[in-house]
Amino acid sequence: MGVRILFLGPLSDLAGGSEREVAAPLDWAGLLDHVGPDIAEQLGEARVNVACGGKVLADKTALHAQDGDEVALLPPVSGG
Amino acid sequence: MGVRILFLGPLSDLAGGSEREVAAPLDWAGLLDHVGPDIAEQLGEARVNVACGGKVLADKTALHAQDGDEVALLPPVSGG
Amino acid sequence: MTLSTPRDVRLLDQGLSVGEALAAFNAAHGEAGGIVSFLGKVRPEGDVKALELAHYEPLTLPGMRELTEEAFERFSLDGALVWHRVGTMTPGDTIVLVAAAARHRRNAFEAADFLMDHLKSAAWFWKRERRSDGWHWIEPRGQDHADLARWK
Amino acid sequence: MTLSTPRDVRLLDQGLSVGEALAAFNAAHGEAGGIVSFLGKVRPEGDVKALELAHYEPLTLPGMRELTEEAFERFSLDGALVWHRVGTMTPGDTIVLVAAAARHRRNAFEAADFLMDHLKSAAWFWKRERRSDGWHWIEPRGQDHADLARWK
Repeated sequence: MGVRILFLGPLSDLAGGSEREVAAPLDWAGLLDHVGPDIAEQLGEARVNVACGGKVLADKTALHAQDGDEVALLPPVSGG
Repeated sequence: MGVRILFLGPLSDLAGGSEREVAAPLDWAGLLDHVGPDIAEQLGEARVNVACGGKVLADKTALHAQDGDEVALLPPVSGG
Repeated sequence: MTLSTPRDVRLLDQGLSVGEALAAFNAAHGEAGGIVSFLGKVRPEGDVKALELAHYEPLTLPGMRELTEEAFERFSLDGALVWHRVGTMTPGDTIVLVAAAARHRRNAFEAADFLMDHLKSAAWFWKRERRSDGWHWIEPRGQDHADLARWK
Repeated sequence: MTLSTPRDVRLLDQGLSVGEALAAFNAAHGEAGGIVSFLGKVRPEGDVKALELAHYEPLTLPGMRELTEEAFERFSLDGALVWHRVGTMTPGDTIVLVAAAARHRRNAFEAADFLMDHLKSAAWFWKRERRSDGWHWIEPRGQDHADLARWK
């Protein structure tokens, strides 16, 4: 199954798609590596959040996604 | 026709009715005289207004109602 | 239901259909970004059996129209609905329905709030309640005047 | 229309009947003294042809529920309705409908205002607009964050 990475909002344009499947496990370094430099730069910003298994991570650099997990990359929200 | 005096809100209880017809013309002294001491005391309060001909008087003591005029005695409003 | 646009100000001597009124207001102001409404009802409180609102025709409605005009200019409204009941009501009945349509939501919120504060404390209404021991006139509330002072 | 009471929180992927929803909310909260509603619509602005709201299922709806819960406690609400559209909308379509029922009108006003400020700047939605030259993601607005700071 691996780990599914979801690119929300404008990140999907940068990623060229709204999701991608990668091998488990996935940590912060692995994530930055997989998404490429443009998105990695975005992920470095404090206002970009990461959720794993439906929970926003308090410390995204502590990411540790297991087989079957969904990792969502959450840029700043732009309002309802 | 004379002058019609209207007693609004709680003043109608004090007056024992919601309106009364008096002879024209009617000035402030005449009004106080007609309504009796209880209502005259109320009228002395700044927060009790008087309208004549559908307009609230800026200075109620300048009342000068003519034949056919309606004089409304307006206690403090109690909210919609 | 047909509304007068952009301002619809009414004194009503019987109940009103809130859903219909707001649907009509919404339809009449399709281009407004935000619409805020306030609906006030008679609260079932203590042993209050009925509430009566007295008004003075030559002042009450013109006063509501002036107030609506003031809200219109102050908050750059696209539309306003200001409806107030008079006569006798029982708990659960609608007393007042106000709606404000504006380009920006803050203006719509403030306009509805402004209209309500003024209707509650500066409009020509006198209220009495029927309790088990008879009718009682309601005194003006200090809170109402504090509410009004917010807009000075 | 049947509402869940006292809280009804929904993500909707198609249009909604505002009049019906507010009539049902009003009927469900017959004992509340005041009900404030906010209706937000897509504004016909510039050459915006369509607006799309993306969300993230596992976060967006739970976030709206938590927000509603917070408003409930903070403003002593009797009832709340928090409905938000997702997907593609065109000018004039409803984006959001919020209603708050409370004993006192100030609480109902503040709760609706609070809910809207948070939905606009702290809920998990991403917005883009289609203009004549294609789709454009909307950046967060500074004003939204200022609005949010009012409640800290």
